[in-house]
Amino acid sequence: MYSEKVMDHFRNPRNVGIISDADGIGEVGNPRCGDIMKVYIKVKDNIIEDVKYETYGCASAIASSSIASELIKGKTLEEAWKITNKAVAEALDGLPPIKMHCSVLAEEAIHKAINDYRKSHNLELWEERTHAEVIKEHQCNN
Amino acid sequence: MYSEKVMDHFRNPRNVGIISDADGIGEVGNPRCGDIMKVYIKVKDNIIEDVKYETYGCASAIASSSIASELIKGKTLEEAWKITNKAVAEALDGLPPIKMHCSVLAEEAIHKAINDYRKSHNLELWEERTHAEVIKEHQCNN
Amino acid sequence: MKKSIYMDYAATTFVRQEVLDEILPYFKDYYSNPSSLYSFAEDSKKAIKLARQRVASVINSKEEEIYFTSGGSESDNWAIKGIAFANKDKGNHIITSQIEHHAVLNAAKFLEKNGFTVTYLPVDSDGFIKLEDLRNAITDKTILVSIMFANNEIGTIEPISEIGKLCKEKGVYFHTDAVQVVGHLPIDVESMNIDLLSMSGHKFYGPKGVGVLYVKKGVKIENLIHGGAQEKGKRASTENVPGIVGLGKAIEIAQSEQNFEIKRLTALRDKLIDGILNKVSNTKLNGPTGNLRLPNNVNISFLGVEGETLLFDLDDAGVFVSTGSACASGSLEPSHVLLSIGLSHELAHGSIRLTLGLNTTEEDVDYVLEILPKIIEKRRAMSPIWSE
Amino acid sequence: MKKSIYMDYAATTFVRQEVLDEILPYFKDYYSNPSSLYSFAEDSKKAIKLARQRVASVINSKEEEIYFTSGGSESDNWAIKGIAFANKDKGNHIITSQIEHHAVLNAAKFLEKNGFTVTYLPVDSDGFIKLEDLRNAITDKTILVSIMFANNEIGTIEPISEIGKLCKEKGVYFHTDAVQVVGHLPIDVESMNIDLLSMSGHKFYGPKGVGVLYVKKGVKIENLIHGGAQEKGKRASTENVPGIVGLGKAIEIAQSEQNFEIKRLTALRDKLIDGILNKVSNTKLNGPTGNLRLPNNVNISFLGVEGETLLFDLDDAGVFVSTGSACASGSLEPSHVLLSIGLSHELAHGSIRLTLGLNTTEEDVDYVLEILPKIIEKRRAMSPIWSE
Ligand SMILES: Cc1ncc(COP(=O)(O)O)c(C=O)c1O
Ligand SMILES: Cc1ncc(COP(=O)(O)O)c(C=O)c1O
Ligand code: FES
Ligand code: FES
Repeated sequence: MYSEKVMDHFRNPRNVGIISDADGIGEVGNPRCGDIMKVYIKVKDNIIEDVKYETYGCASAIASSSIASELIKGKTLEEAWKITNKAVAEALDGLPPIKMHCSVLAEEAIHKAINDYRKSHNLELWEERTHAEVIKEHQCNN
Repeated sequence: MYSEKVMDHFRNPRNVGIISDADGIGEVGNPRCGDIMKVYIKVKDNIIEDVKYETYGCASAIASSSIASELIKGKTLEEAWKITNKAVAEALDGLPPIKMHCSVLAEEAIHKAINDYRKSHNLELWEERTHAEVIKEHQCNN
Repeated sequence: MKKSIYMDYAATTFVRQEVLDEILPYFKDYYSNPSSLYSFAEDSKKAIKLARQRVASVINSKEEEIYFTSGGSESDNWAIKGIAFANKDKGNHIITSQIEHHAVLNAAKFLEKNGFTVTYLPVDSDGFIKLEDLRNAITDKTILVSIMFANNEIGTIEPISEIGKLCKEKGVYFHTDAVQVVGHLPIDVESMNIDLLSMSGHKFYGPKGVGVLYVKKGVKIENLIHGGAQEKGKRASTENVPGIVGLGKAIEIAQSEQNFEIKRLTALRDKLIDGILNKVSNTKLNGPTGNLRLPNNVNISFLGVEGETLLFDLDDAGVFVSTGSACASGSLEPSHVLLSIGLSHELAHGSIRLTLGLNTTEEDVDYVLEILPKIIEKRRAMSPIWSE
Repeated sequence: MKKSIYMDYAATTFVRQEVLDEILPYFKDYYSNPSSLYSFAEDSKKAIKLARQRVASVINSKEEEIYFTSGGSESDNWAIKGIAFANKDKGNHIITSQIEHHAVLNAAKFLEKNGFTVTYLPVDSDGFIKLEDLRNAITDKTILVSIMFANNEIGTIEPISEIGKLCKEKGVYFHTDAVQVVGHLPIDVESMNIDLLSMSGHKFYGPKGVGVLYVKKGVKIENLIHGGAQEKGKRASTENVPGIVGLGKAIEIAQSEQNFEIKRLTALRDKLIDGILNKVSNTKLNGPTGNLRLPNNVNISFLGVEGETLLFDLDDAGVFVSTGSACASGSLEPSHVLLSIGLSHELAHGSIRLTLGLNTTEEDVDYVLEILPKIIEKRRAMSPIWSE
């Protein structure tokens, strides 16, 4: 069901943890929905020096946060902002259609963390996308 | 589906044929319904000396006429009259429920033949039963 | 040794060895529920996907237009009731023919009891519907036309492409019961404009209890079996993995030998038909001759003899056939198909169907041609409605 | 060697060897259509009769009250829609529960779109319906009560005898989905006053794609699959002979080992439950304890961890389980069953179901008890909603 890449990042998520003196924190999701992502960034000279996260959610949510952390580490805030959920999914060699929204969570968490940083530095906030993905219902129940 | 007895009488029907100088002839059934039985009897001293028949119909119709011919041969007319479709079916070790009406045909054909004899001898006609069996519909169609 | 010649391939077929070989591991080894998420379920998931691809490629549909069911009857019921319930806001009129399989006819009758009206098109003496009749029957209330691809009793192949074209023109869904055709003749749902098509695995050397309904993308259909999310939520129930695998393998093999079998069986069929008609008097071939008849179907009526009698006499001689009239019947009503093509009740009662298949040889045909005339003679001799 | 421990017996089971042995000849040797009249069809006819007898004897019904279907979902759909359509002159109200399988729930929703009203009874925190609720819900328009025998997710065994008695008193048909129960616990349709009962072969070591609907004699029910005269005209389609044979054999064997397996599995179940609850903090057992829980069902929620995560971590460790929440789900909505027993969304998202069966050993349980706490610890450590 999942690509090898997803399973690899799920099994060994990179950059897990928290940054106690983070410059920006972004939290998205809702325990009601079974997913929460909390991203911590450390910014120096407009560059994301360090990133950590905690994720509660399904395998692809964990993999999405893991790969996203790798994608933004070392990037400028502008570069990091441009990483879309599609880029996250592609970096994972794809996600099942019903799981695309997990990658959206990652994009949103990063955006929130960056704007959190910008806010505390009195910078103008960038405009966040609204949760674009339609989450399809799917049930099985044996 | 059919008992051995049915198949035996179907394979080797006894007393098949016609009696050209029959004393009584009974014909029942309808080609529309896929069955016709024509019974010929030769009567001497109130006893059925000989019986022959022609039958068009399913295997159990043929078996019913065959066994019925054996049952009535040598019997008095009164005895022969009392042979019910049930007796015919029993003598065949049973018929499938949907095929019971074949045994009814046999009973009716005999009754008709006997009354035909009685009529031509100006004897009072005996009261025939009405076709008592309900014929169930049943289809398969592969 | 007693003969054992199966000539009832239209009723069901054996499962061929290659199919059985492919099925077997799915009972005990790859037994997982394909909806499960763990790695162990990958095998059964892939197996179903492969089967779906195989079916799609044979009828030229998309993979995701193939839905597995429990057989031809379920597929027919689903198509007819599913279209009816999902489109009742558009109209409540359905058109079918008088010679459909009972799965179609009785589904239609059920709908008649529930607010729908149904037109049953007549057929000509060879079993063909007339396009003009169909055209005239379509109203603005018509939501579905269901005409079988080929008839199971008399082998008539209906003008499917023309029907498809007409239905497309009129904007009406077209379902065809292709249970007797899949695996045996080429089908192209795309070029034939078929919206829904039923098939059944056990008619082409696959297992019993598994079938397919092809549903063209975009067609609005209600479920027949509601429940879990299997088959994209359109047909619930834990997938019958061995059955589905078997159907997929069977259709693939059938396709690969189709051209060869069409020629071989057509020759045997015509030899059997000609032989019987020549050797036995007062007979009638039911259904058309030539290319518009299923390659494996022979259906002949014999005056003065009842079909079941012939069936059992042939059985005694080691040949297994069915009656053209409704089988296992209390037999007051003969086959609706034979009556629809205008046969008298007598002739309809006196018909048998011989359907050929993979194991049928020329020797088998010769043997039937040798014994059948004797059987007819014996039974006619004792028939009150026969005199020569 | 990598472990491979199947703990998803409630999803499906393997086909046991004795069952497979009995099935095999019906694919290629005794392949006839059981409706055929010739002698060659005797074998398949008898095989079906034997299977019917076996099923009837296990649930204490009459042989002619057993109808073979394509699985649990079809049986549920048939029972619910069949009773509704056949009895709509009497009333249009149906009662079921909130924790039914989707085959029941979605069949009921279909009826709601077609003129029927449905009451979905709530359940208590262990998943039991209340008899008083049922009694109060029955009106003079009620034609059917459908309450599952035992729940597939949390193992709750409903008070079937009491429900049966109440329905009998009120003159309302009672259907029960016994898919998780047949073969595993004693059932007596007579003494329990059950009018209709669904089962599915692949839940008790029989094949997939075959099930049964028991319909008490005299119950008025419309077909779901119309067509030929199979199953006394009540369920059309060429019989799935191998499937039916397999179901019959499987139920017979299951019956013979039932008492033994109930004891064995209950002990393993309780060891697993107690072990997890003791070794892991902040957990919750879903469903009741003791005799009113299915002997093979374990369902536990873990705070701060999502179920799918656990499923895949266990998969990596060679253990196959399912999530208590809807599987393969986009997971915005967790299991309707877990929500119905009052779980918070968080807890509902964090549940897994482990179901035991024939091959489950004490070592397997020990292994799970060894690895599961580590997995939970690892995932909680990275969870933003967990802090110890
Ligand atoms: C309680 C219950 N009912 C119905 C079903 C449906 O059975 P099937 O998948 O065989 O159609 C299942 C299992 O899937 C079940 O657990
Ligand atoms: C034309 C046709 N339609 C439908 C069916 C029903 O298929 P099944 O018996 O597999 O349900 C059959 C055969 O039985 C058939 O010949
Ligand atoms: S976290 Fe919602 S499905 Fe992945
Ligand atoms: S003659 Fe009518 S069924 Fe036997």
